[in-house]
Amino acid sequence: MNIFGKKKKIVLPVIQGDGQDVKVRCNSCGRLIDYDTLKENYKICPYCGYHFRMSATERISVLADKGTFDELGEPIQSVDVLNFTDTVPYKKRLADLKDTVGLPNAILAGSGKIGGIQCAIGVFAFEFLNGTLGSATGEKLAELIRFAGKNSLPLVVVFSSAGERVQEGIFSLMQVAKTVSALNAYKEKEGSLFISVLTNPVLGGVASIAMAGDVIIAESGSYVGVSGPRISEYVMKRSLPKEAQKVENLMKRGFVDIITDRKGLKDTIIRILKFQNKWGKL
Amino acid sequence: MNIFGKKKKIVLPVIQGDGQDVKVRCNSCGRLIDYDTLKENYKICPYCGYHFRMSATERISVLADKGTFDELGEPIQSVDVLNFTDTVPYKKRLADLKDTVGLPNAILAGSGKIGGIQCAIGVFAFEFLNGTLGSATGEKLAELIRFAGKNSLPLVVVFSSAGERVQEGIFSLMQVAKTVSALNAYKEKEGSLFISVLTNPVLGGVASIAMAGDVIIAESGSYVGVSGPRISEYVMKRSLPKEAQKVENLMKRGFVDIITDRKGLKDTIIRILKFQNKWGKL
Amino acid sequence: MKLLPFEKPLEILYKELERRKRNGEDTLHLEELIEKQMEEIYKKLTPFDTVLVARHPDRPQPQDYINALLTDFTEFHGDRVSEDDPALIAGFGFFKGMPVFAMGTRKGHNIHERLKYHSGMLSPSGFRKAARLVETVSHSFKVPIISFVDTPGAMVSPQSEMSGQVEAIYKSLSALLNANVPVISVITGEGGGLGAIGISTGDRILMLTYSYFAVVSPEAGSAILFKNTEAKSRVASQLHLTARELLSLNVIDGIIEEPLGGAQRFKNAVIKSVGDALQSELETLLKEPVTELKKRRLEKYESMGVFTK
Amino acid sequence: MKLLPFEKPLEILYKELERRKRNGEDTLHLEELIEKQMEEIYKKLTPFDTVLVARHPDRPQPQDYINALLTDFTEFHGDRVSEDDPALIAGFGFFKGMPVFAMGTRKGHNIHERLKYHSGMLSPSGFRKAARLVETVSHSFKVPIISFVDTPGAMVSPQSEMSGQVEAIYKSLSALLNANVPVISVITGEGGGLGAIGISTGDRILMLTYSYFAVVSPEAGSAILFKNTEAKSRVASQLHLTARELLSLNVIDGIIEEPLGGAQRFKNAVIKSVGDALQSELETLLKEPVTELKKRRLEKYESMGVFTK
Ligand SMILES: [Zn+2]
Ligand SMILES: [Zn+2]
Repeated sequence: MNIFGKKKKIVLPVIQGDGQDVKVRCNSCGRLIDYDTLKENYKICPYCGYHFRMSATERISVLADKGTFDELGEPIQSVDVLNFTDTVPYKKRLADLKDTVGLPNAILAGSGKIGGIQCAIGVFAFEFLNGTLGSATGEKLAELIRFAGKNSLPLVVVFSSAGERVQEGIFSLMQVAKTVSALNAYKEKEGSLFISVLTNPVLGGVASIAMAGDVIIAESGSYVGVSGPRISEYVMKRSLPKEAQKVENLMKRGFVDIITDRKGLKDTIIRILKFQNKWGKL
Repeated sequence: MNIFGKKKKIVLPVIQGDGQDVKVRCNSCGRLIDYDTLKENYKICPYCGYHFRMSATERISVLADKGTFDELGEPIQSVDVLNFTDTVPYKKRLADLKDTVGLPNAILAGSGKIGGIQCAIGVFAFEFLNGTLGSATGEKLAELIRFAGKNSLPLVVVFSSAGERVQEGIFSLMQVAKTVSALNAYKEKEGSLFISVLTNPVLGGVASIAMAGDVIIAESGSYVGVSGPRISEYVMKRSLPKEAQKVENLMKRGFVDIITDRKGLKDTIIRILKFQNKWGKL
Repeated sequence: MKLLPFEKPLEILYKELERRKRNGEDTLHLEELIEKQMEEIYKKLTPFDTVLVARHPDRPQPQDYINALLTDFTEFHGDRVSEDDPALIAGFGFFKGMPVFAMGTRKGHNIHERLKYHSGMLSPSGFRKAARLVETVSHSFKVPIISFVDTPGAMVSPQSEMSGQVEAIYKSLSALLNANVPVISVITGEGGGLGAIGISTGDRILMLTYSYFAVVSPEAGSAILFKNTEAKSRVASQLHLTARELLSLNVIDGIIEEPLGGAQRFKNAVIKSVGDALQSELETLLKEPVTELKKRRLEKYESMGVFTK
Repeated sequence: MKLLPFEKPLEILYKELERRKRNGEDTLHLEELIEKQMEEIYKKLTPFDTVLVARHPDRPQPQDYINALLTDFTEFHGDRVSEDDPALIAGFGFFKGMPVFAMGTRKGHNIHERLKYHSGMLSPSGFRKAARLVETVSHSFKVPIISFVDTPGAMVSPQSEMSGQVEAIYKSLSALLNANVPVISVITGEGGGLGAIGISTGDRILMLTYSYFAVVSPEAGSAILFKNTEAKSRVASQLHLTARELLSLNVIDGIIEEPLGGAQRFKNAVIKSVGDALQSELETLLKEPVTELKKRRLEKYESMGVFTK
């Protein structure tokens, strides 16, 4: 389920300082942070530990070994197949995003090394329509999964998504089936390893895909579940306590293997990759 | 866990009437029942529905189509491998059982038809040391499972057991691993179908084996769980409420497919067998 | 029978019909009139009207199809880990003499049943029961799977979130895609989002004329896109959620026609049509080797979606 | 250090040793005496005495072996359906540089820990966590499994019964038998009944000198057979529950020797011995193709038991 209109929370609240200094205000503690400091600190507030959202390219830059990430295949573009208009025509949304975000869809997928180990890597771009699952995004994710299988690579996907993309209607929903089908084929292979990384938030069908992970790692403080607050409120006629979707609670209920803060994430993934014996062998 | 000393509950409380009439008193409602009536009524009290325990041969006679049951292989005898003596030497218990019960161990296993369909059939004999799992019993059950696999037959086992047999120590425990290993091999075969029937009671490792059923049917009012009341009391230092092991509650918790009274049992099994397509084919 | 908002013109006619019947007067002409009027109305249904028909409490629901179309139906219970979800009916029976596995959402025809069955919204234990039984059918029973779907969506509650709703949906969807037997699903009323796809994925998806299948309900879609539910009718149109639209988009495989007036008025006829459609699809599917069937099932789902390079 | 009943003769000597140490007096002779006395005592332990040593709270427990023998140990959590059982520690690490999966019962060295970890008794969620991870290791990670066992038995409570304890034990046992990787288990203290077999079944079962492995605890056995726990010592002897007896019965594959006095007194030495034993067993097991290994594992279990035709 995608939640528009919450742009303030997605885009960093940037405050232009004197001269070339750029400062941002922390969403959680309210203090001003030097933007360069923030970036060097994995976009974690140095005062209170709040995790600012990262763009897909930022994610890749801290996850993949420097200079090793290669994007996969041709770019796949989202299409306004249903001629959908909400407050803005979907066509226009897509055109705008091409200019502002510079991605053809809501996932960045390719091959790269993590701690020296070659992997198939996918990272959801929340900055592209809240990381929602359109046909192009689903196809790219499926392409990545097939690539991982064909090349006997571990599959690492960093999820952040508001769920299905309403503007693509049933085709968005079908991407869940498409990717699960691709995952089934991948998982049938001996030695396949799907490391699923949950960041804030992962919702709807994308959360279902993420739960297919052989290993599930969550960034601390993330929320994962069927639907975001607005839609839950509509369906339940009362609000869903946020606690129910907090990964710390989901870990107690058995659904998450490891929780780590963002700084520890890459090391955790490297360790897990190194725990694996060579593909298909013992 | 076997519970001796409870013979009164196992053996029918038989009251000799005038002449050749034999009457028994119902354990539940206390009324006198004509023994022939009781037998014809699946050993269910005609007044209150109480299910009297059935012997293995009685079970076979109501489960397998008339004249179709063939015992499997050579008889396998229990052995006093640990030179065990509780209130009575185990050797003596075994010798006595041979005379009184007429079975070499606590299971009756063979092939037979149920509703015209050839099956591998096993029935635990509670009258043999409370259906406990000695080496001979475990070996016979494993033999039955292998036989079912080799001959591509559905496997139907009626469980009633107080669990492991303490007098055979670790060998009793190992029978759980043995039979689960045999079941794993059976279950690997496409089209294999293990119908597990829970009767009162099924405890300990035998319950674990029973829970491997592809389909789990329970006779109403049965109790299934880790251990009987005495041992639970010892381990927990307080009594375990019987409700926790009642199959009606276990069904609510998702562990039982179907509950039926004894009269409906054979028909239920026949229906399930007929729901199966020909072995390995579609 | 509860009249839907767009059926209002029928109200006065129905009342007159009742009066005439009470008085033993001739009703033939009036009945014809009603039929004509109804046809006029149903020919012009908007997508949102269709959603309302799909939700009509008197429509046959999955349990009704199962009870009517299968003999010796035997319900199987439980997810083998936590619960038996009453919102999912599942079990075996004989369909035209052939053993099949059937499952479906129980929705309930009255408020009491709706509460008991959560209006057909499955809990994690429901999806896990589906996954478990689909695997057992696929491995042990080797019979076709028929899934009847009528659900507004998956259950959303603190309890369902904490019990792993998203994980359970994955399990069920994955099991259906992996099944080594033919899988046919029929959307008989509502086909809401993840709750629907979690139990409807298969070789054939059939829809009744007045059912819908959508990524979200029109109301939820409106809430997401407009922050209120007032645009529900407009969203319903844009979602392309009707059987006819979805067939033309190649998302579903067939439509089972309901008479103008809807299944709520023609229960037996519609149940029979569903039976006939199932029989015909099954005959086709059973001709093929299962490996071929499964290969094409996966190809179908892996090719879903519209995008450009 | 808590002295066990049969260690009573040492009490006075320990006190004297403490006094001399306080006063800076020579203790060499006394220490030799203590050692001799201890050896005398430990050479004559009854099976029930061994059970008491196995339960000594200061013995190294699975989590201690894992922490000491593995580098970069990373704990994995959860059964993916209901809970993360803290009584089962499970995860990956490097053993002598080689990646392995290790799991073990957390028992606790003090009352606070014991309450938290249920004294090492696994709940259904513990066995399900084991089953899930063993399957993942077997399919995805392809590394050896090392299981450290120290449990009085499986959890018995209304909650554990209602959550399917017997089913969960089956799942875990079945997963270990099916594992396509080498599986070694080490019983470091108590090896109680189903709780132990559910997580110890593998290619090699090793036991420490002062551990036990039995179908039931001596107390429970006595309760079953004599309706009270007074015959526990006699039952302990009859159960053949010591490492030496079980090795001679061919039920286990090796003994890791503890010094006379027990692991509670020689922690580091015993941990080192366990490491050495594991290394040597792993070297042997890794030489064989996994298919061969698994075949022999199953043969081993399928041939267990004593009976006559
Ligand atoms: Zn801050
Ligand atoms: Zn009675």
